[in-house]
Amino acid sequence: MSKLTSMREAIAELVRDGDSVAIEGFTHLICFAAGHEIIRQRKRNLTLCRLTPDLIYDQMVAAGCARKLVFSYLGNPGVGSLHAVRRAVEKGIPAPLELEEYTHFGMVARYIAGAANLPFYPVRTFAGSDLLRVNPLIRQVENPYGSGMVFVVPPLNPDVAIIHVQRADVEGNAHIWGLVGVQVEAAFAAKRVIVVAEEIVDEAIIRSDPNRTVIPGLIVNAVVHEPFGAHPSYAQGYYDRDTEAYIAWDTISREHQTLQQWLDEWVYGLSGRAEYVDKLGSQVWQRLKPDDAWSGQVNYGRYC
Amino acid sequence: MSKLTSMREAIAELVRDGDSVAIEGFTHLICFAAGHEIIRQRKRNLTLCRLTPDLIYDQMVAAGCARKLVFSYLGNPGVGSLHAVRRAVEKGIPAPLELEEYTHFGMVARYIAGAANLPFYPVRTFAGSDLLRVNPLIRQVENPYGSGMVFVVPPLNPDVAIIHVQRADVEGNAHIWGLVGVQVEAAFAAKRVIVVAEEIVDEAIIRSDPNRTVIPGLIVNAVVHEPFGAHPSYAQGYYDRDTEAYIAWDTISREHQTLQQWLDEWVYGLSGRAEYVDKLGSQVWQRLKPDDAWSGQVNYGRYC
Amino acid sequence: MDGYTASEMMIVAAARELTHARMVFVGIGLPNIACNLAQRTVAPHLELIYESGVYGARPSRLPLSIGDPCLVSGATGVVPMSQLLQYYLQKGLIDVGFLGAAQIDRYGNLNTTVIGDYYRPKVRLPGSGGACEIALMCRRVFIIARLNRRTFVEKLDFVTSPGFLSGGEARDRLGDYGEGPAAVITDMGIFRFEHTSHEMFLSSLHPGCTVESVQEQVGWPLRVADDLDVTSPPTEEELRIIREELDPAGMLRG
Amino acid sequence: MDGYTASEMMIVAAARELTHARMVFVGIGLPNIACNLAQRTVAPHLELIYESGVYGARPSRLPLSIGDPCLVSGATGVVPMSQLLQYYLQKGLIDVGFLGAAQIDRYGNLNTTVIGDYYRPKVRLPGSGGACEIALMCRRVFIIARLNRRTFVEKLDFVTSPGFLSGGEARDRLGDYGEGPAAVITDMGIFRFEHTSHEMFLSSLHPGCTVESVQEQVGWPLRVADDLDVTSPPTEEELRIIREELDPAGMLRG
Repeated sequence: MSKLTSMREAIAELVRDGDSVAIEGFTHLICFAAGHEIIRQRKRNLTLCRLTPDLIYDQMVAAGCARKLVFSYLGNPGVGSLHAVRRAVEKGIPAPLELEEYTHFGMVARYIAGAANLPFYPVRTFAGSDLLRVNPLIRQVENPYGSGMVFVVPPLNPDVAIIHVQRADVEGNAHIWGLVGVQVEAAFAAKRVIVVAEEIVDEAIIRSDPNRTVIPGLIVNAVVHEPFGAHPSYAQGYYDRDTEAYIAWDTISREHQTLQQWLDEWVYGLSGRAEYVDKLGSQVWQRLKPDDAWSGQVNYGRYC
Repeated sequence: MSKLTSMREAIAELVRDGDSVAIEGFTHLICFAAGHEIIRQRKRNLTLCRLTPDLIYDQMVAAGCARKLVFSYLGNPGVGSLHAVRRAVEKGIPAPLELEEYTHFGMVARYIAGAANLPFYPVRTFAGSDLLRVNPLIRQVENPYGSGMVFVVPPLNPDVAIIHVQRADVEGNAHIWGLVGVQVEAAFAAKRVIVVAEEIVDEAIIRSDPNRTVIPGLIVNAVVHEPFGAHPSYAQGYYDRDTEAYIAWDTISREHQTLQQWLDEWVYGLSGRAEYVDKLGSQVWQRLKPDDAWSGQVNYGRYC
Repeated sequence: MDGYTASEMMIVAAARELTHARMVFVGIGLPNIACNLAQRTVAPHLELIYESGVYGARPSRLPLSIGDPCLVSGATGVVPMSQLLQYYLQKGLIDVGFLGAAQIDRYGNLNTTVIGDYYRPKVRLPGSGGACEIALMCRRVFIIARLNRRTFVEKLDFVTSPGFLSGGEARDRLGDYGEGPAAVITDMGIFRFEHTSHEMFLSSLHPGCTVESVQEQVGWPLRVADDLDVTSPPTEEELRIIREELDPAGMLRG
Repeated sequence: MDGYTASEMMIVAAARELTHARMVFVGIGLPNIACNLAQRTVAPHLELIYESGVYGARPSRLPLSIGDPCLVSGATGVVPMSQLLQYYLQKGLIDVGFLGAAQIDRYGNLNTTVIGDYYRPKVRLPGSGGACEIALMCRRVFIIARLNRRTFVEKLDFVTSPGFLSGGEARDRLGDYGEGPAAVITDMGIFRFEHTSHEMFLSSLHPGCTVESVQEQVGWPLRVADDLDVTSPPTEEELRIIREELDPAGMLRG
């Protein structure tokens, strides 16, 4: 049963004003194409969940899509601040932004609880941190096997998770390699899942290596084919992280005005990712293309 | 730093009388070679942990190695009872056997807690079951986010875990494909880890597909090269499960006497797995050999 | 065609219960064949999920255990048990589970642990395995068992897997779990559970069986539906699929 | 050879702290180079583990983030963050972690969250990321920071990552965690923590620096070791490895 659709339709149908949305991926496979489509469709009052909001949430906050962030690290990795997020938090531009803040482990634990249908998840982090003072959702339970308390976090169940993958079949069964981050937990925790793939492959490719299948089609609502959909983040084996774009963002985003101009040019002014890819130009893709490094094969055996 | 050693030395050095031992693997990759060596070295008073004790613990119980089982399913899968375990439990032959019993999920949760250094792990199973009555280690904690209690189990940290894998390098970095069961959790939960591999490969093979590495050498104490070491269990892509042996065990094990004769012939009477493989004969291995079914490759990319 | 075995009738009756089901936790043996039959008849989109960690299996032979390597090769996916039990089963993604038992009571509670006293057992049975969590967490549970008085008992020696416990709202009080047993499929008829008392009643008799012959095999005074059905016998097509496609060697339909 | 930069001195000082260390949680930048230098000098068996889920990396270029694809290709293993945080870090497998901070106090507590009031921040900083759990769960923690009064403050605006809290046994009372900060490596000297009070003291001055010049950059009356060392300057070999092998483009040693 094919779930293949366009990014425009997937976002229009599955992301609603007021939703909580998780576009996950730790450095790797961050679906900028979906974030841009959400901006284009002017979705509003979203609660954006991600360990590292990265550039994509900086852009969505600047575009006025978000009312809240649930996160653990607010930075432009390796470069510096997320200026749009800071403007919203420090100055209320373009609108105030509520923050709900954890550590990486706290966020991962929230997704695990959400994926596993547990009322809470125990972690040994947080002790001694002022996070306990500012986040009343971090609580404690008593250890029934000894003395002492254990910190717990509640489940995080986003309305929508958007998971970028290297390849998927039309039902949404997906292979990921390289960093997997919390993609699996975010997908199982979410009420609706959009899989965005660099390549749509025949199910025979998925079935040739079932241990590589990290997202099962049975939790997927829509499948979108969007090559280069993760730029300026990356897809292992397909293209490199565009460090220059991450550095350039620091300048672009320092002023609300220049940032809006960038959104006009690169988001509102384009119909979708295909135009973005064209506009970026082939020399950028040449620069980002890695050489080959093949995994080798394993033998599953045919048992008759 | 090579940790390559013989099965004899690995068991002699790392398994001690009175230890808790987990030879894990769900149907797949059960290390019979290690169990037989433990019998040969007449280890005593072991607490044997496994979801499904399978034939290997039936043999170890009959040989007098065990004082206790920690488990969730006591059967000869697809065939019937584990007669030696039943004799020990029902009649104290050759010695009484203590049982500590969970469900599959309860056991998996115990390993997770052990691997994660958590004082307990929450699960939503057990409700309404008499297991609560007979296992005082299954407890409850209050849900701090709402009403109601949640069941928890304590960590399981075996002294030794024995993990059979398809291939490993000499440091113990190991690839598994096919069913992974609780191999990863058992390994991280254990104080000492023995990796037993069908093939020892160059570390370049491991590094060619890092997402396939499920056991890291950094938790491994010894690496043993033991082809066919999982028979009559199986190794995906290498040999089939020997269903005939599982069926034959039902007859062999019905009487303590015939079982002891089998141990004399197939365990005590052999120096190790190599002799076992020879004695079984090439026609058995021909019968169990699958045809090829290759996984295909993925491209990790070389980034310069 | 009136030549069919009691096992074939059970397989067919179980398969028909799966109309429109989407995800089913499969055991080996009759449930496995029933699910495969349902895929080819009433539930073309049925996904088979195995406790061992496999989903979307395309077995090239009849699997002999839920850990059979033939389930893995060519499957859609394989996951660690920690994921399967937490993210699939406990998450509530599984519509249907199948269970068997050594003892069943009138509320669909199941014993697979012990006959006699737990600490001095007459017969030590396998224990729960995954049965307790399947009984709690699958949306609906089907119990498959051959009818006889040793199995269908007044009182269990041990509750391994909860059905409706003491009946009425007892199961609801456990918390937010699946609906519990939907039916008991036997070689003589199909049992269901009353809506409020949750007591088992005979809902449908297989052809050739009588209420009296069924009652003889049940250890409590059996309730019988006012509108007691007779199960439709297997169709030619159902039998053809079983005999030619699913169990050509006749290992399970005998 | 007396031509070396303050960054090179910091890298060399950090690397030397890793003598015999086995598993280290690596950040990007100076800690990454320090670890790579240690592998080639004082800790040949050092394993580098990245929060992103990579271990045993063999990067073909200088990684620009802990999620750089060059860390994955050719690595020993890649695992989901859930495993890395639980089975490696929380399990206690990691010997050493490196942390930086916007504010550090005399007990090695770190602030990376906010300058000013949390709810009306003057500067909103990145927050914890994995720093809080690294501070708690690595056996030992090394803090790397350039010395100045904005960073080395009397009182933090926010405790993101606990060091020794209020000193004395305050950290022990948290429970069974790592030992806490072992040293603070700066561009002017190395600080360590007293055994009982756990207050930071100046342990070693880098060549050319004075106690007075250090005190000027620290926002509290600094304790100084009775046997204050002078840090050995980088050796020719250390500088050669940094300049020729680890950072030939000079991105980090400037």
